[in-house]
Amino acid sequence: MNSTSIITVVLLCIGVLFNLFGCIGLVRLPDVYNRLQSATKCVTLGTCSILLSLVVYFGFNDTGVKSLVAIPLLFFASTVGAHALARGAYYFGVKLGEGTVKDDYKEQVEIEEKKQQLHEIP
Amino acid sequence: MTLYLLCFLLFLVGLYGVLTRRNLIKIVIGLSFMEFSIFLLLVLIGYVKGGEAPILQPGMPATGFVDPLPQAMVLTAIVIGLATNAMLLAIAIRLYKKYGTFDIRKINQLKG
Amino acid sequence: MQGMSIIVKKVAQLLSGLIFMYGIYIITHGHLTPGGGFAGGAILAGSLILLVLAFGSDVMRLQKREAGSSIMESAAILGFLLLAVAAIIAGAGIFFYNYLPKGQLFHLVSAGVIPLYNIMVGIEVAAALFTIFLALVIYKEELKQ
Amino acid sequence: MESFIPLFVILPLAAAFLIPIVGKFVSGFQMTLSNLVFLFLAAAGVWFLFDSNTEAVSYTVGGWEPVNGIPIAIYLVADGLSLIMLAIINTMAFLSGFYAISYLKQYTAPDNFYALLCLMVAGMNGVVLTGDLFNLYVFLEIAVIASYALVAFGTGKEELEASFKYQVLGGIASLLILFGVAMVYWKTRTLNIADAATLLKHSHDRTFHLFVQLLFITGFGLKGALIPFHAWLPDAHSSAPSPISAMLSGVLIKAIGIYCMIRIFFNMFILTEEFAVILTTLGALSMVLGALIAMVQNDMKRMFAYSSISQVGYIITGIGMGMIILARKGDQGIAALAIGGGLFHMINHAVFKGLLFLNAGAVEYENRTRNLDELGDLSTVMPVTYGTSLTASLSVSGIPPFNGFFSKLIIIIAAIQGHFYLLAALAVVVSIITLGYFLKFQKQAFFNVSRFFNKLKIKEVPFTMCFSMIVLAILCLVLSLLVFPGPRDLILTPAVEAVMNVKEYSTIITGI
Amino acid sequence: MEIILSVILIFMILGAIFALHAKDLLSALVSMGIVGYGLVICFLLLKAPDLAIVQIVVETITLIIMVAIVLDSTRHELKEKAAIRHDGQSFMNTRLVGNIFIAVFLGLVLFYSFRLASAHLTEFGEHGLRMAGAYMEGAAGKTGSVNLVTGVLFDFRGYDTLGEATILFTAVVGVLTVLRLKGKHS
Amino acid sequence: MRYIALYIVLFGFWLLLTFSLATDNLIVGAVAALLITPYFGNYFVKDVGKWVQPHRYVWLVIYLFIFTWECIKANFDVAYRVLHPAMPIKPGIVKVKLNLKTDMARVMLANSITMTPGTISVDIVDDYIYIHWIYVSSVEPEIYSRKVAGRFEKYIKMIFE
Amino acid sequence: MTTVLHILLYAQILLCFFCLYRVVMGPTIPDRMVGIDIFGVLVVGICAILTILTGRMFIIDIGIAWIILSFIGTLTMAKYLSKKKLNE
Amino acid sequence: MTELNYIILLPIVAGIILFAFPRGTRILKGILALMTGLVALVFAVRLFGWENGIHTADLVPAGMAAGSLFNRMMQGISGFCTFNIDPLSRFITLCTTVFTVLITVYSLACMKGEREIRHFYPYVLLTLGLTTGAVLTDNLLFFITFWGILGITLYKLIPGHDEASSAAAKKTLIMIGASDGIMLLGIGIIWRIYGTLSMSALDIPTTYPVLVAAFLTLVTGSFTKAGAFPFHTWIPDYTQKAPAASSALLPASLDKLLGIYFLARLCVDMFILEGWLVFVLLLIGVMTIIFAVMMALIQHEYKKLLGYHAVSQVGYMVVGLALGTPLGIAGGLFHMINNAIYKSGLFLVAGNVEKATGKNDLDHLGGLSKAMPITFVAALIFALSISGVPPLNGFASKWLIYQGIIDFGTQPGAANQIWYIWLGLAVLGSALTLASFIKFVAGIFLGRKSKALEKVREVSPLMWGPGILLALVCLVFGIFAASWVVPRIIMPLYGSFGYTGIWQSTTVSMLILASIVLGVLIYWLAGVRRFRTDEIFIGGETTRDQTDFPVTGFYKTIQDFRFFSVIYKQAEKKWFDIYDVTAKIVFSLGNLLSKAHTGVLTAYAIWIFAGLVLFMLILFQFIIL
Ligand code: NA
Ligand code: NA
Repeated sequence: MNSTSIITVVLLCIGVLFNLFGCIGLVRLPDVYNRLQSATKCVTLGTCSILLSLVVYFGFNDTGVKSLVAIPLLFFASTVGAHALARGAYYFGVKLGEGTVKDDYKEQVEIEEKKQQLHEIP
Repeated sequence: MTLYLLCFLLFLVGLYGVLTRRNLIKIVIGLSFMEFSIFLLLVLIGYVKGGEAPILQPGMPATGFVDPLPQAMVLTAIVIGLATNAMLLAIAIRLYKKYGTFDIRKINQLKG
Repeated sequence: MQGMSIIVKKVAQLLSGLIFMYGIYIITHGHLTPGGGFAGGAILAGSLILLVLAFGSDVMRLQKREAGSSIMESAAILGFLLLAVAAIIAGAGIFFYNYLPKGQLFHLVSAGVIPLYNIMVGIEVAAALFTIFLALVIYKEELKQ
Repeated sequence: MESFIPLFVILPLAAAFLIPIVGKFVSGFQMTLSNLVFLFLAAAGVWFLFDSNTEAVSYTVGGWEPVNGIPIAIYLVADGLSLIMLAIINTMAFLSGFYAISYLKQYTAPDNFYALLCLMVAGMNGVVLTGDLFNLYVFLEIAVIASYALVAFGTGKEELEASFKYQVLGGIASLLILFGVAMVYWKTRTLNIADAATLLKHSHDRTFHLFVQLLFITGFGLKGALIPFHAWLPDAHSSAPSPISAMLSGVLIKAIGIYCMIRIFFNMFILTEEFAVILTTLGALSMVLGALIAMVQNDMKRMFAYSSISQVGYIITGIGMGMIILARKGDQGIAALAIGGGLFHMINHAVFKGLLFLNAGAVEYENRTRNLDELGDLSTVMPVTYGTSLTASLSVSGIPPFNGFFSKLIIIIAAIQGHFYLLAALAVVVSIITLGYFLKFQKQAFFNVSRFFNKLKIKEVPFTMCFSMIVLAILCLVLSLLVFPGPRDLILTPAVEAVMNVKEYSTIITGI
Repeated sequence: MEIILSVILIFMILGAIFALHAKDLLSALVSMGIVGYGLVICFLLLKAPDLAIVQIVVETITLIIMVAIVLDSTRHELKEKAAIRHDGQSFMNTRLVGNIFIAVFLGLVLFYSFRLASAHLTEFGEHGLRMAGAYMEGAAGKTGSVNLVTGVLFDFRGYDTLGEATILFTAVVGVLTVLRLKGKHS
Repeated sequence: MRYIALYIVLFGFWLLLTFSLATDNLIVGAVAALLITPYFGNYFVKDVGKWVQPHRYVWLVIYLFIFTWECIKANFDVAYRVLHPAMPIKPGIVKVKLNLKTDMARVMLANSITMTPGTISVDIVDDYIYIHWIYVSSVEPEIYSRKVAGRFEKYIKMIFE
Repeated sequence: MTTVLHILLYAQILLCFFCLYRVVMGPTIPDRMVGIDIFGVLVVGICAILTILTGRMFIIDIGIAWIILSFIGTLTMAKYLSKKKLNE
Repeated sequence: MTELNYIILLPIVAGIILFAFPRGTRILKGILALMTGLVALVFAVRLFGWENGIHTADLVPAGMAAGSLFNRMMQGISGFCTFNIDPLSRFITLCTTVFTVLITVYSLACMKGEREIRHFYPYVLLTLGLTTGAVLTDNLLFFITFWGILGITLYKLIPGHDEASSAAAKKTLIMIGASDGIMLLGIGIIWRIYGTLSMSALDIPTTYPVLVAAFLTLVTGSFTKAGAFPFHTWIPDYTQKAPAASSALLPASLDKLLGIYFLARLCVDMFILEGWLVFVLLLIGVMTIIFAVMMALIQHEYKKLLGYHAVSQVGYMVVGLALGTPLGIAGGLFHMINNAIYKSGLFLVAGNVEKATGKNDLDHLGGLSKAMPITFVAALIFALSISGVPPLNGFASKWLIYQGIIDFGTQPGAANQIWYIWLGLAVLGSALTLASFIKFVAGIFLGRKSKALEKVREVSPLMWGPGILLALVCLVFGIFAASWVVPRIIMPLYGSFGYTGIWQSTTVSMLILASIVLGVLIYWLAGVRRFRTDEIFIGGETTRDQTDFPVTGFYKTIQDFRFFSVIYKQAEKKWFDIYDVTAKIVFSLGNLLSKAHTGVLTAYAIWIFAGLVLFMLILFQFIIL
């Protein structure tokens, strides 16, 4: 066990742990938006951590670089995915869960849908 | 043996879907599961304990791989499955447009 | 088909080219790493599909594109067949004979005809999947009219 | 000959790939190219069939020689059986393709039609040529996927419904076949049919054999529409455009159903009696039930489709009887007679059922209906269609001097010789029922006074359609000659030998 | 190895059962995606990276197409259903009980037969190479391809691959054929 | 201009992926990038002129550190909420006015927000960004605007505008 | 080290069951989509761990492919979710 | 071999060539056909000079390269190409050609105005060639081939332009084709057991079930062709709808000749019948006689009536041949030729009447004797002949048969012991025949003439010529039966027999007389009641005009007899028609199966796996249990 291995394992453990948190959130939280909150953040970060461990483990060779490349890709993919899902869910009609304190988006969506209906008539 | 049996169980689940579901799309899904199980069966057959993925790497001994032939077969079969699915779905969507439903009990003009 | 939100559009702008490049990487390295024509081709199609999803069908003037991609597909698979037939004509007189020099292992240009096959298959798969996707989209747009 | 074999696949494939490219710019390209290709291949197929110097040959794709006596390449094998299939497939393809030149005027997108037809032919040629299990599966899929699309070519409600059912049931069949291939690979670790045969010979794993054989029989039985695996066929074959129905009923179910069964059960597995009995039972069941259901049909193409089930039953019965006799180590001569009868009927069925579907297409082309109750009195206005359809009807019903009579005769005689009296009686009974419904068809379509249509507008169909029908009608007569020793020895006997002589098949491939 | 594979297989089977019983199609599709991805993990663990990558792309593309079709087609129905909180009360429709019974019976027999048939075949992980042995023996030298699967796919069995590509081509022509708005001139 | 930028990006990406300077590899990469540049150039980001200004990269590095820190915080935040038996959440969607002008910057901000504690950007409409917040600590727009978006806005402005 | 990696790998695989749970239990369709999206990301992690475990570098390629396709898949699902009408 | 070529091949080849002639050359085709027929006739006469024996045709053309495909094929065919020239085949061949020529002549005139049967002459020629081929060949396979093709010509000789006639055509070909198929079974069995298909070489005992089965299948073919119970039902339909020329050519003459020829071959040459088989055959024979004539009694349409008689008469032949004694065989064969003569004559007469009046229902006819005297005379002769009135030929042959039955009764055996039943029924049949022919003649030629028939004139000589010729033959054969016809023509067929003693017997004379008296009595008894009710439905005709005439009430009276009424009602429902019964069964089975195809995909998928699992259960049974 040299230091590289140790760092690798630590990063891996952190990654898996975050993933675990994310997954618990996925299961426990009450509505889709909250689940997105937990899942996107934790799992993305956990996976980034795992990928980082690869960089550490392999060093600056093709695998390491590829892992490095994968991190921003994953970042964009999951954030945009989360955004699109949240927006889609809202338009799909999933209401915010119980205990919601504020919903500014509602009026905007209503405007949007009215526009659609107007568009539809001609 | 357990693995093979589980794999076959997946086949049976797909079969169950094909035999009991009445929705076109679900039938397609059931067929896909049957496909999956056969792919998996082939790969299981070709697996060698302790074998490496059949890709050489510089400095690695060129032996001790798992069987590449089932993998080639499954690869082909996956693409075939994709093609079949695409056809099925194209027909399904047209059927939906014509009949307004995915229910196979309502799509039975042809009988007798 | 309409496009998606600005966030998706911008990220698609950034990523689609890279994804396409990744597809090419998978295709051309088919004989060195996993993947090859089929996987790579599907990724190519994925990058195109991403564009269509993000920007909507109007952007790409789909009717024409669809025809173009299907021609592309035919040409690619014809190329594949010709590569195989070329073995009869140019090579040892045997269908599917690997008649080009094998080159050095682990090098990008090696394995004789295999990379060429991979490229042809890659183009074919990309065009095929994209065509199937577009066909469904266009079909619905035509229906709407 | 040897170097010619791959062309049977290459040419139609190339045509299929070219059509979407060039067809967009050159009108009429699709018909010209594909028909030329079919004509060339048909001529080649028939030439090889008649060339008495031809021996069974194999072609090694990729040129990979066996390693330690294990064949590793994909082999293309052209023995007597394959050659017969090639001749039928390509001849029917040409005639259907030529017929379609006029017929397709009612449809849009002829490019797609011909491309798919070429693909289907390429697939079938591939299936009958290959000596490799997995390759067989692949080419089989080409053929069936093309046929799925062609069934739906009209894109009407019924076409789509039929195509969907066809696809799902066909998909099940493909899966079962793939499953079977996987099992064989599991056991033998090879995909080469000949190689697998030598390995399976030494295995006494009875349950394995039964299971795999059942998988194959269900899979190929589905493709070949044996009862109870038949339900897709009436829908699919009646909904397809008529030239395609002719291809499906005439060729496809044989190339990917019966041919594959023969190839696999005779040349790969050890024949067991119990299994042969099951196959024969299936054949007899199809024969009887198919005919009974055909009797009550009012849609003529549906009637023909059920009739196909029944006729396939004949073929399978003949072959199954041969199998039983071989498995019992009975008289080789009788087995040869039974198998020969089955194969002969297979050839004949391609011709007359193809012709019947083309007739139905001609009738539908002019009358816009397939319902027998709405048709009538066409014998005077459509003489060519009438004459050819009568020929085909009589032929399928086993009336001399047409070819169907002789093949049924051989099957019946073989059944009696092999002490299968019940089968012989069933064959006769079904033949009578067949006559019944085909004469019903004749009566309803060509004689009854039609109350629905003004027959002044109805005229004979265009030349290309007539041409194909006439050629097939002539073939109905000419193929009777196959019953006589000269032509029989040249064409049928090599096929029967190819089926029965298991060792020779592996010799062709492994060279041992 | 066996254990974790079994676990994934159970995962897949559960997903599959749910996919078949899901109330709405989209859920069924998503579950199908889950099962497909489970298959990818199996491929990865079984040392079949080529398959893994192809399965990912194919699964995703299939999912995309299916979602495009299903959501577009059944959107109205979906929206109504989304409002009702479905708690899986009775996916056993009484009409289906007969079919289900038959299916289960058939399944049992098939399962038993498969067990019997595979009883004397090689166990998981054992392998007697025959055809593949020849492929692997100095295969890289023979084909020049480091990836043996690609070597098999494009060289030893290039003919298969031609067929495979042709099938995709056929499917495309088929889809374009089927999706013509007008099949017949009026 | 953007074509060249795209070409460079693609080629760089290729080199990263293959991580080899062999001649054949370079040639293939160059050719591949050349082939796809014309096609994807249409869809590539527009104002690539900014890419050559080095100060942006400095800000980028700084931003990255801050961002990473926020990310980690976000994770612990989520972990806390998830693991807490009572699940202390108070979700809602808030509307925040954007000070950023270019689309690219707005998108980057949105993405950053998504990855930071307790927030997901749901949509950008006109000059407003809608954010789902797992714990709406305040209903005052001023406060939550700062809380949610303010952390990154200036860095992103420096980098992308 | 190998043992740890194996444990982590198995742990990561077991995490997939959470996603399965979400996919099965729903209750809404977007919930299920979230489940599969997260599942995709988890598998990238699996790929990465396997890369280390087996020392076969190409497995990370699969991971990248997965990121890309999971992204496209999620976008598709989301897009069709948010559409108002049949043929927009 | 020239004769054989000319008799068999020439008509076939000429027929095929005539197919190519364009429309509108009907007369030309007719003349060519007639010439061909005449040539064949000449050669048929020449064939008489041949010696008995098996002739093998060598089809391999001279100068053909050995080993070529065609050569090998021809050699193969030659192996089957054997011809059995014996008195019977020579005689039948001659009769065939004669009838064909006569009917060709007739049709030249008759077919003119009718809606033409396309390719009538080509089919007539084909029929000729094929019939002679079937008669002359010794090989069962060749025989069955010719026999089968004849079904097609039969089918094509009905116009089929309306529902009923196309239905009749269909029924005909189905029944003929069915019999053809059934015969294949017998041929197969013979081949399996004896290894030969040469009819002359066979001498098969009917002791084993398989052999009996072979016999029964072959006899089925013969019965169907000739029209014996229960396979006769196509004949009335056919004769009702076909033109008179077609009816006269096929069901009346050529098919009878061929069918009975084959029956003779079967019963006499190929098989040795067991006692019980004889019994069965006799039973079938008398049933045919009685059933058919009973049906004939109630017919309106004279062509259909003739059709039933054509069936009824077959019963006598079957009885004769079943007896198996030389006397019986001779009687049967003699009756065969006589029947062909008068029955085709009757159809020609019917054709004349139809041609002249355009009507085919007895109810609409009457009183034509003045207008069509020649036809009337011919009809009278034929009618008397068929009813067995001396001194006509029908009498002569029936007499022989009665003699045969009595003779048969002298031998031991179950069937023999009840000879009087056979005899009685045969006589009763004869009486009923007479009764119905009184109706026929009276209905057409006697009685009051309706106004619609005022303009009816005698038909052209070409049309009545053949009839008169046949009538003359009837007379000649009747008058010179004992002195010339039987010894010179019939006896050579199957050897001479001693009928002296019995021949002169008063018993037979009394029986003949009794049958005549009985017949007149039946007619009178039924006729005087002049019973009329509203219309009945037979054969699709529902309209009748209101002429009041004894004939019209006649069958109604019969029908109303309590016992008969039940049977007739069932007959109207076609319960005795094997064709309809079978069709009903087949259709109900088919409908049942068809309903199972519900169009639901799931069901289909379940079938597949149910099939698979069923086979698994069957195959794995030993392991599971
Ligand atoms: Na040959
Ligand atoms: Na004899």
